[in-house]
Amino acid sequence: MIVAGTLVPLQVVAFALVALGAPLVVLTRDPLRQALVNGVYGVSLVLLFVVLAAPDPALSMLVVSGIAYPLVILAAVARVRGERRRSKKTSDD
Amino acid sequence: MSYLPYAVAAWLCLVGLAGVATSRNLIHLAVCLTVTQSSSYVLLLTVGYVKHGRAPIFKGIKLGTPAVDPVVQALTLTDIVVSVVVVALILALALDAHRLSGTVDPDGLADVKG
Amino acid sequence: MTRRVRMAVLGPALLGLGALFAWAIAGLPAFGDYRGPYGYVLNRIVVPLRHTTNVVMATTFDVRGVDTMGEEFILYAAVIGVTLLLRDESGARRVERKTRRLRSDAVRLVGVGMVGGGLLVGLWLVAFGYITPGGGFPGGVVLAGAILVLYLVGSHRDYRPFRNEHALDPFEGIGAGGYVVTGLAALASGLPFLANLFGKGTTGTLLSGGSIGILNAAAGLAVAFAMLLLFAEFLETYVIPLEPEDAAS
Amino acid sequence: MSWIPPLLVAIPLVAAAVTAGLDHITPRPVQDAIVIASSAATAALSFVLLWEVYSHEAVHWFGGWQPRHGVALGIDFAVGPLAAGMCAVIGLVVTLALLYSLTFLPEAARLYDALMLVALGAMCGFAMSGDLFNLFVWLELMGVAAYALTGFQVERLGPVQGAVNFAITNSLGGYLFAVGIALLYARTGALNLAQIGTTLSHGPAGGLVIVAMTLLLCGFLVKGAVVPFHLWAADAYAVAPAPVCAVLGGVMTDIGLIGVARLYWTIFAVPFGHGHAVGDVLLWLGIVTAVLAGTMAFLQRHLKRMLAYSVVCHIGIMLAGIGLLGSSGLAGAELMFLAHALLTAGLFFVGGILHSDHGLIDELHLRGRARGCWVPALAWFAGTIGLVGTPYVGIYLGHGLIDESATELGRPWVPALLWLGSALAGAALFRAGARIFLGWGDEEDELLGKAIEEDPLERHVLRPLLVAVAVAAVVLGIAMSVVPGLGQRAEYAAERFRDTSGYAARVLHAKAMSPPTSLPVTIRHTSLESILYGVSATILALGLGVVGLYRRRLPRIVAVAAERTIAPPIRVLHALHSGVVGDYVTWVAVGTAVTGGVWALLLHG
Repeated sequence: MIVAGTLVPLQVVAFALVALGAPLVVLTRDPLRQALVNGVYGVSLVLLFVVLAAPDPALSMLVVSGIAYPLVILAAVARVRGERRRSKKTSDD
Repeated sequence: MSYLPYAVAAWLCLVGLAGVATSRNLIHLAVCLTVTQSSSYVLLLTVGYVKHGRAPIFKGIKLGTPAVDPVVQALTLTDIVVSVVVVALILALALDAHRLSGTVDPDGLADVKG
Repeated sequence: MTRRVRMAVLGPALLGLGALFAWAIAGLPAFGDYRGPYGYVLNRIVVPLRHTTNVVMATTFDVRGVDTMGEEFILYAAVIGVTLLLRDESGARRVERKTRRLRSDAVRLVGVGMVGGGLLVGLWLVAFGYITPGGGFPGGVVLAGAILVLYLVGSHRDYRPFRNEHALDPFEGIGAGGYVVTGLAALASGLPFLANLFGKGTTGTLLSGGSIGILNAAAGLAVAFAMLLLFAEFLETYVIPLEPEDAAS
Repeated sequence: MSWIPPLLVAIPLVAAAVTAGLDHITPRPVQDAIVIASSAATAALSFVLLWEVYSHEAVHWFGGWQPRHGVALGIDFAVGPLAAGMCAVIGLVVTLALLYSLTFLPEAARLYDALMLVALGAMCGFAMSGDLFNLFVWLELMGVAAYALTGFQVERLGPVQGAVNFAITNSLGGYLFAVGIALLYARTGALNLAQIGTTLSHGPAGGLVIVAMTLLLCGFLVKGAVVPFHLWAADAYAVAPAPVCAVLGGVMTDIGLIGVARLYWTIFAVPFGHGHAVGDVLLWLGIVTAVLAGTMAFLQRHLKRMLAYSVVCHIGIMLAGIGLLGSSGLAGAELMFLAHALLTAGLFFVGGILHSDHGLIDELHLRGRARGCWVPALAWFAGTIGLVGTPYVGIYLGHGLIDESATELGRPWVPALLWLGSALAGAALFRAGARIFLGWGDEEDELLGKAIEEDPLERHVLRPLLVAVAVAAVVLGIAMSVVPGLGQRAEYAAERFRDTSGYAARVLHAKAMSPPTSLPVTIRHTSLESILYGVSATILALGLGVVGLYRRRLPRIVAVAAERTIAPPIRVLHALHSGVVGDYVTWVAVGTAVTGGVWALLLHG
């Protein structure tokens, strides 16, 4: 069940994915899209943790990037957009 | 080649820092902050890795089998919690800022200066 | 600083930092060449001493248990902080809370399935954390997520059941406080703080590890309720902007 | 084994869990009693601990994980007199702040109280911890509590901005620290400070250790608000409620410095202790901080912002004391911390009283409004004099010991610059006091910039309680220089704190300590130079204060000359403190890179 980190090529892939993912997260300036990219980045971190023989951190990272981050970020984005929309509506009236 | 994993960690730190410093949106900034922090746990897990080591969970494995360092994994767990917490707090502050000023641009927040 | 000046200052600074990192990396042992001793010693002694098979969790809850106590309180303080920050003092914004009701039964069915699955997975993660991968933190987050889905698919008009943090606070307090109290119990019996109190049990079973199980459960409880409060706090801010006419349409 | 160290953390944390958990269940007075009692108990136990650790180090291994063959397995609290003294003052200041907030902050009180208690526990844990990662945990815990405490007056943008800047810069500092931990761990395979130090004593240090030191110390310097990492401090302290400011400015900023000292003398003194490179960088950072923040304090009209810069200024002096790397320098920093914490808290308390009386905290708007408030006025001026360091008042003794340390090293110019800093900050406080309580000075001064809006406090405060707490803090702070025997004991504590190998032996091998020689119970004397410096700094502070009050009545020639020479650099200073977090983050990166670069040049080879 536990993946032992013997696959060196897999590790190379995981490190490369993380290294590529980070600038993508930073350069995605739109928060909603960024939340999505960040989720993918989180998955790449999970993969990295697994190939580094760290199932416990991988599991924590998985729930964090799968549940915690998206929930709070999307809620925040929705709130900001909702307020914007409303203030636009009131200024139109 | 054997140093590239560490270079990835350093890269994450720098990329995250650049993102934080240039961000125009606090929500975006909070996520960039997690990228910076991911540098520390990637580095931790990388330095604790043992070539061909198993995970330090000895269920069905004989004691003494080569396994990676459990300490860095425990530290990483704490680190991950810290990052969630910081994101939550900064997002809460971002929402307050937006409610009060109508913007989430950190450059537009400078109410007090000097 | 204008943004252009900031970039001009930041660029060299990051280059400098990068150079420092490169210098540090040159002094690190090659990848995969961890030399110990800390981790190696723990891998050798923890299982015989504590009879838990997951050394990471034994490290988290026993050997370095104080770190985890601090971590629980980081979460606790954050929840209090977010509650304080997102509270509405003026009362002016207390628009009547109405959310769109979920009407599709199919979605509801899927949701209920997710809740059941989530609860099971969460409990399993918490319960077996110190034997196999898992533990209080991921288990707690999954539990919180599952309970949240329960809300989302249920036809709750309001958050009442758990938006009312007065009902949740005690649980979270018991979780975080329970951790410290377990530590104090050891102190009261003349042992060092957080010393492992109970028998170590049979290797690889739920009864192994002594206090680790209690601390793990306390952490699971604290995390689940902390996360639930946190999510609820953020989601409420999502619900409020829906004006009555918005919700009616 | 001493059982007190874990209690200093456990008591406040349990109380925090209980208060927030029982929110709305138990009546308010019971809650208040729990909060105050737990904080007071923590302070009292710290004093017991201080007594206990005088003759031996209190080492507590959590979970009973004693080191085996010099390899630390668990986490330890290793407490000497310096750490115990820190805890005592932290407990005292937090207790005073909680008493003060009984009527000052009635709304959201339980949650607020819980956060204050969490911060208390975290600060005590930080002061005592002997484990590198454990230090990080307490650092983050106190940070998280502090960010929320700063921003929780959610009806204005200012607090939110202050909290955002505070949270982001300090989190980044924490992450740099975490990377530093990982680097040192890779090198030594240990997290215990004593064990890391012992491991590094074998063989050359190399670039890895230099970079790790840079990241770790810069992480703490962000928390300690040292230039150029200080920019968040004024934003955060200007907007937090007065009792929160008292805790953040009085003790939590200084915590960063104890971290610097702890890491240096447990870990880096061995590989880098043969030269002065590490110390010199800290010394210069301290001097620049003291002078620059003193100047910034003089340019403020918002009292809490002024006090924030005054805090940063004194942080600089203390850092310089640590950077001299001698026992008397460290003892001076410790003594200064004791007095500075209480005096700063006292002045923030007085600021809070003004705020509740007049709904304002702006020097110019308040001009003459507090005439006849004799007790707060006396507290303010006494606190000012104590913070300047008039001979044998307040911070004087600590400052005197730092002077001695610098003179011993043949650097007589260090005291002059440091005294200039405290005179500048003192001048600002004196000017504000004279304007507010005496009605002196002009009504307008464009040098001080625009007014910052402030919400009036619409609460019925128990004013006598506020005044009593403020007076208590100031009186205790003033008296620190004349407590018989305190100076000698601080030097002894510093001597023990600096004993790297002794610390390692006591922690890792449970070695007993040779008993201390009995020390005289007299007031520690200082050098004649220090007395002269103290007197001149006081005169300078008064003089500058008066100039600040009546700037417009200066002769035209002087005014024009001043305008030409001083105004441009002041404009630059104002522009640098931009209130924009992107700039602050940039400065953190610059500061870390430059500090690391300088150390790389000085320590390599």
